Amino acid sequence: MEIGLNHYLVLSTILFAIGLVGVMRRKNLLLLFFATEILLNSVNVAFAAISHYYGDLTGQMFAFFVIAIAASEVAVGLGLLIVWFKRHGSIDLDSLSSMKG
Amino acid sequence: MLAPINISMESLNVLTLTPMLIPVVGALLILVLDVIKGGLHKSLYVVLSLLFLAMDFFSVVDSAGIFAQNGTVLGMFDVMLIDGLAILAQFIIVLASMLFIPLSLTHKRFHEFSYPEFYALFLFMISGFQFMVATDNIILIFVGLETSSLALYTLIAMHNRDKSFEAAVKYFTMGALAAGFFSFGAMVFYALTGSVEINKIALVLAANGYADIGYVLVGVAFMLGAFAFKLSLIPFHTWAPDIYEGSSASMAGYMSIVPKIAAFIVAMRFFEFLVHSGIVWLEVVLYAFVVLTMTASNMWALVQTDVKRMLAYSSISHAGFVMAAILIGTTQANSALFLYWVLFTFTNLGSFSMLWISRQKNLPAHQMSDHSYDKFAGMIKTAPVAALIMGLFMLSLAGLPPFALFWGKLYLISSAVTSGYTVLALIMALNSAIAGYYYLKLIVYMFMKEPVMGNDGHMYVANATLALKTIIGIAAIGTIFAFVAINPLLEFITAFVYNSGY
Amino acid sequence: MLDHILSILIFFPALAGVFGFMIQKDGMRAYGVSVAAIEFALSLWLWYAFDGSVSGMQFMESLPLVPSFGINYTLGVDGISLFIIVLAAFFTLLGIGSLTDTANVKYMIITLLFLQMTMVGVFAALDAIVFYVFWELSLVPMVYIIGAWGGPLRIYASIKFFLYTFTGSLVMLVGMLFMAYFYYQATGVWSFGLLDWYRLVLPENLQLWLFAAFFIGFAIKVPMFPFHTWLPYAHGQAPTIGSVILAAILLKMGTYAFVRFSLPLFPDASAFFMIPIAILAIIMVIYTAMVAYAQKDIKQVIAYSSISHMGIIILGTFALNVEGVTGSIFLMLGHGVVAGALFLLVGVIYDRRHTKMMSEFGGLAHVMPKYATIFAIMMMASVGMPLTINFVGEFLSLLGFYQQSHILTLLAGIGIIVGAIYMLAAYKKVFFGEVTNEKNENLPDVNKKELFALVPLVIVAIWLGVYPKPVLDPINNSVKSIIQLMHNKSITELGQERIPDLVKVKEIVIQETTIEEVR
Amino acid sequence: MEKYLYIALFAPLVSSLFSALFTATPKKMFTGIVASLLIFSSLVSSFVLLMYILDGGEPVHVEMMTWMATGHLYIPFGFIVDQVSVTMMMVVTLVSTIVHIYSIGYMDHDKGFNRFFSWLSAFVFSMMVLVMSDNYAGLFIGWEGVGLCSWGLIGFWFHKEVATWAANEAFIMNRIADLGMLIGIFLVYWNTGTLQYDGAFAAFSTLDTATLTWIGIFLFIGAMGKSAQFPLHTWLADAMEGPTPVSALIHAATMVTAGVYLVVRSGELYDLIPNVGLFIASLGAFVALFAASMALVNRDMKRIIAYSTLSQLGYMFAAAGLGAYWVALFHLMAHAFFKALLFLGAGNVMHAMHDELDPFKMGGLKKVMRWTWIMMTIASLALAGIFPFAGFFSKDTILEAAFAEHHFVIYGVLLFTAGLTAFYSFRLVALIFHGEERYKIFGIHPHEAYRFMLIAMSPLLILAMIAGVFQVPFFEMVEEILNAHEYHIHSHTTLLIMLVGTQVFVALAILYAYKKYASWSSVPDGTSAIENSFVYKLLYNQYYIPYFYEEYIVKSYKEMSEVFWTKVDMKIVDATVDGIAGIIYGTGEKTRDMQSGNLSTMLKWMVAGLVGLLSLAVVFGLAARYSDEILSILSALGV
Repeated sequence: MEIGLNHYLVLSTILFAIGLVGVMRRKNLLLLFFATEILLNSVNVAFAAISHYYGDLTGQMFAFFVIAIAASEVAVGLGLLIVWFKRHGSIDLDSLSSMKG
Repeated sequence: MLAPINISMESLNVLTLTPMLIPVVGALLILVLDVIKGGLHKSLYVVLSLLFLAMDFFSVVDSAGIFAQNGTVLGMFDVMLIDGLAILAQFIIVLASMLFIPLSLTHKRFHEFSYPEFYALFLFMISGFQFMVATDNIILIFVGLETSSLALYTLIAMHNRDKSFEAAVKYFTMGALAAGFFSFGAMVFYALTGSVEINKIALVLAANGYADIGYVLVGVAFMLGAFAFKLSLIPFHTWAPDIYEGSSASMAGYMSIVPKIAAFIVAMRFFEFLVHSGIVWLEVVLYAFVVLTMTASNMWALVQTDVKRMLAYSSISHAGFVMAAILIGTTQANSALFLYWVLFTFTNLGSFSMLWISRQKNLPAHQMSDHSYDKFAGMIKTAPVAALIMGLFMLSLAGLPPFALFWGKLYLISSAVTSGYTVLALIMALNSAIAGYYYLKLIVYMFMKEPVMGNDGHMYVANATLALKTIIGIAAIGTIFAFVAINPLLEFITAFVYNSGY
Repeated sequence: MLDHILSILIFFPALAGVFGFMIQKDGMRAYGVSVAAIEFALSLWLWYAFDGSVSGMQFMESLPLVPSFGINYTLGVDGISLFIIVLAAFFTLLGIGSLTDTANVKYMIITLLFLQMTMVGVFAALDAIVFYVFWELSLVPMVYIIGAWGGPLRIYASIKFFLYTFTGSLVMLVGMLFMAYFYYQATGVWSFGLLDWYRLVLPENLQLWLFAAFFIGFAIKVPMFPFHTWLPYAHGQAPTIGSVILAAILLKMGTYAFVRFSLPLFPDASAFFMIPIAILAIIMVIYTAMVAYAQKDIKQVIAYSSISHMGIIILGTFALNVEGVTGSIFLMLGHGVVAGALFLLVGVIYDRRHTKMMSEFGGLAHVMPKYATIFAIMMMASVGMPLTINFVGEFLSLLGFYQQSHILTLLAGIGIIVGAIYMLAAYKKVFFGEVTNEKNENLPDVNKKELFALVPLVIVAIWLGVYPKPVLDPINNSVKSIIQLMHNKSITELGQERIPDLVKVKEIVIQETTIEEVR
Repeated sequence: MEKYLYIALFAPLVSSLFSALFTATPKKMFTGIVASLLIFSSLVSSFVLLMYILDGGEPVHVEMMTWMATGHLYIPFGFIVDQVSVTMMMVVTLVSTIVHIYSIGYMDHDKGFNRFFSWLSAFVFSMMVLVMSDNYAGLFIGWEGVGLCSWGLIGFWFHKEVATWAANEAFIMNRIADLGMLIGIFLVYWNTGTLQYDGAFAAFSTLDTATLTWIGIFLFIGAMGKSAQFPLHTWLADAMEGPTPVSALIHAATMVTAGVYLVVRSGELYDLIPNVGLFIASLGAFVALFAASMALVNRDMKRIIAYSTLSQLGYMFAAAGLGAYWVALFHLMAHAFFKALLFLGAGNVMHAMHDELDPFKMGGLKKVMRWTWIMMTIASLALAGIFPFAGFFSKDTILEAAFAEHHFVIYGVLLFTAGLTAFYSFRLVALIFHGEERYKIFGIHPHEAYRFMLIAMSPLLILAMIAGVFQVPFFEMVEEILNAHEYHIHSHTTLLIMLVGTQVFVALAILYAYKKYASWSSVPDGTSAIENSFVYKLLYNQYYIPYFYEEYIVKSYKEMSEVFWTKVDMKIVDATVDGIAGIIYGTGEKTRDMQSGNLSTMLKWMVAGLVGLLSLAVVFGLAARYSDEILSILSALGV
């Protein structure tokens, strides 16, 4: 059968949902970051598909920017994560709850 | 085989980029300097950043002049959009940054300030904000947003205490999630309209008369989520208190002002046409956001024991207060937003700087946190001038006339009244009353309680230097004599907002 | 100089207060007294220069503040505000002069000077926002006085005082913004100028809503039942000087605002709400008088008694005729003098015994005859003995309201009975009988400093009771113009019926108050 | 003439202020003397004015200055001396002069000597204002002024609990009446537009009866308070705690008669509303009997006299109510003389008996106090209305008036009361001056009062004897303004029978009193049968009215105040306010742990928020898409 735009969109939505679930469920910082990556990439899929559907490059441009940003995010994120691990020897989310109320 | 594209330089209109580029150049220069000769004193970097920010400021003034003559200017493939909002926002951003950067000239050593990277990142962040406000292209907004945010995360982390790292991580993670929301929302609109430029999106949607409203709303929902995070609207606010507590007082103060105004501009650009296109849903949701944010955060601020955390919640509620302007969406409301934010800048700058100069390296026994209330007990006896100034800022935040923030509240509430949001106006008024309590609480501690044993009042100015005192002085004067400035300010703002069609 | 006398009256004390920071502690008292004396002299000059036969505003000043939003710094006095300003200056002088030894007296005096600025400002302002600014600002020094020099519960009391009034006045602010907006709709320009607003004739339902909005702000300040509970705490905890100023001047802001805003702006609403408000006022009069009778603390007695008297003032104000309104304004002055004096008197024994419990005293008339005499005079003034200042006010207020409702006036009149009951009972407890408590056996009688404050008050209380004319006439003229204005503005037949038409005083209606229809 | 008016009016004020200068200092004899002289000068000028008026001179009317003027209201300090007020002035100044002089002796040993004279003269001043004012407001000034002074004088010995209590009671009870008075004044103003007597009276005739009735009632309520008419009478008996001269001046001669004066003054009003007049008369008659009955058994010398005063006031009101204003006024005058005499005599006795008041503990005093005995006997005869003393002329005229007006019930009551009056008066005289010297048991050595006190009293003695001769000239004087007419019983025989009958009846009562008490030997100890009889108890406890007031009004007022304060004000009104604040704060406390500080919770909140928005969006989207269907469904449902 012919794979149309909607399939891509549905796929990206599913991916996004997965990402959301991961964000909520994950207790490990690293995996949490993966989940956020999934979020962004799900959007990328959709952008690519839509831009092909409309036949203009904007969507792909956006996708590229998203990729770049995701990369830099990872850079910053991992940096923070490492420092935290150095200081506490754990990357468990529950270890960072010194501030509340 | 693509045909060669040739673009005339004029159509590019590169000059529109100058305000954003100046800080970037400055940042690079600082980095280069450090490479050439390391270990220079922080004052050099501070002055350099000030210098570049000043240039930035003047270039904004210049573009303001251009705008005043021949209206909105487009540039760089019509990606850049220099209209009144952009200029006003840039004014606030640059001005606030200029006022905040000297706060790093503290008496005590905080080692983040000794890194040139700090200042570089600071300048990058500013350019990011400027990009954010100076375009209606979602891509560029996204890029600017992330640039600034990533820089901000790092700056927070550089404060280099456990709490600041925790804060950075929290902020970062939630920021990432928000970025996901933003991009997905953008995707939806792109799918609906095939464009990523807000005004085009508006046109297309209007053209097909919001045919598939359901999808529009989905997109709006995601966008709203992203902005709500940036503007710390409940329930997306949860990062704010922790981040404020974790980061240094100066950084916290900065965060309470600059990122939010940027986000407000984008929100204004984005929601204005939706609000005016009469989508009931959006009105309801925004109304809920405004009321919920104002009220709930006020209630939480009541029960705080740490002044900084209290101020965090208070600035959340201020954000909700100002969000009302977006909801109302008249010219008066939008002007009120800017007026409010300018005055809020001065007041909040002052109060956070006061916390900043009273920052000790290590806590005495009776004090459970950096700026717990009891730290300020009996301040009037030990450090009267400081107490008076702090009290002044508190009164201003509470909206007591004739201090700065009163006029902002006045104009904003008036705009609500003018456009028929009576109940909203009343809720806003009553919230100011609730807020009065926790601002007064600090005053009570400062003026009506006895000082703790062995408190010679030095600790209130432990961190003070001439620079900090100057900043506080400026803030105080701005707060007291605001009423002189209101009229010109109002006329200026109204003109700009009106001419850019909001 | 006379052109700007009001600005001078407002800002001279504030300026002096700022300079006060530079003065050494021991010199502060003298400084404060001299500043207050100058201020008082200026206010007397104002009175002297004031033309009592004119009903309009005098010594008007105007300065654009936020012209694009219609906010101007406009000042002016008429017969209604003039005397309260004088009274404010008078009491600040007496208060500072009779200030007993307090902890860091320097801050106290500076605070008092700032308080004076706000008080004068409120009564001189003719622009809603300027009025609001001073109105709110007056909270701050008072809160500081209560909270820093007050009794054990001082912080609770001061916070309650602040939040309560603050909340009310914010609602009032919304009302003001509405008013300005309607003016904008009607004329196309923003304005918060009171005299501009006077020209506005609002449709009835709007009047009702706006009246309610303003009412909340004013009623809490007065304070009217059931918004009165902050007052006993504030008085009970405040230091003597605080209570004196609070009772003598600050409470008058509310009643003054009723006359200045509610009546002329919303004549029909005033007529509409007359009966409900009168009932509230009667509850204030009788209920609080009974509560006062149950008090154990002499200061609380007087605190509740002020609420009771404010009830009569409200009643007179909403008589909506010349007799009543004039009477209520005069009673503002009267109650100011008398309640102020009574609080000073309580302060006298408090300084000596550091208790205000009536059970601690008894038979003081034996040991402190002078004190007992002055107290008796003031008490009799407070229960409205003829030839004392209060009687004139109460008589006129009740007389005025009698035209509107017989039975309600009869009920309100019960006030003169219950008022006598709690006052005489308290006096009996404190002054009569044998000296039971040996701590009281050799209390010193009133000293010079206290007499400095008390004797002038006694003189005023009797002088204005015997010969109120010099004060009554200017008030009367201004009130006439306000009533006429209300009558001309009223659009409902209820208003027409309840607000008398003083045709004969047409010629003194000032041109600010010419009527134009809103369309 | 005006300068006499001013002297008469202000001499007392001057004297009061003068004595007030020395209140803080120990006793100064000259304050008493100066005060007496000033009051005397006031008396002289009043006399001059009286003569002037008697010569048919025009009433003296002055307006000193404006008091209150606002709106249409105009109240001056205006004073008028006409036939009525000059009579009152004479009575007031005369009695007060005598009382002043008497007091020099009576207050001899009191450390509040100067203060006493200050208060006393202040009272005279207020009384003069009351009677001389030419408008109701001015009258009210005096009205309240005398109330104030009586407060100060009843509670003069403020170390005595009872005295201060009585003072407050008197003040408050008068306040209750004053409210009525005030309302009356308001009615007069809003209906006639003025408070001046002449203006108001002129306007009255144009008003409808209902209004006039209300005015009459409210003004009379005021009168009831001052003249201690039922049910506001209890304060008068308690007021006897004050020094005796005060009782003589205030609570016998002058202040209590202010009510009568008011009614007489407003005669033109009450002429228009005879019903109210009748009510007043009946009440007066009732009070006359009521008070007399209480006087029968009382064992407190001063209280007995007080009740007799009350009863005589009843007579006056009866007369005034029947429109016989001049009679009322005449009886007022005569009564002032002999009652003051009686009180001052009682004062002597008290001095002699070291403030013992129970006549049963006296007896046989006529040996040591001959002059006092004579004076009090004559005063009692006058009071009883025996020919040719003052009481006969005034009182019998009242009876005649009642008879002539065909109000026979009132007549009968008054007649019977006359008998009672005679009885209790002479019961007192007999117990005090005759019989065994019971006081010896208590080891008291009585002595006659100072000579000059007796001399001071002598004018009263003379007047009590001969005042009757003034009846005709007095009538001729006052008939000019009061619509006075002589009351002639048509047939001469009836009149004769009446007079003789009355005299005989009264004489019998006197004899009975003497027979019963002149030879009294023991001090009753509450055991005898009569003392335990119901009627005795009822009378002795003043019909339990004070008890009733105490139990059911004073107490309940106290309790209600307590409730209002502790329950309503604290528990309801204040608690609500604090409650609202508490709710806001509490909500903050409860919900603050939404901020758990745990990152994944925060993320969950964000997602939750998003989901919420999305679901809303879906709902709205569907609603928008299927709006037509929804509308049709709704219309089908009839919404």
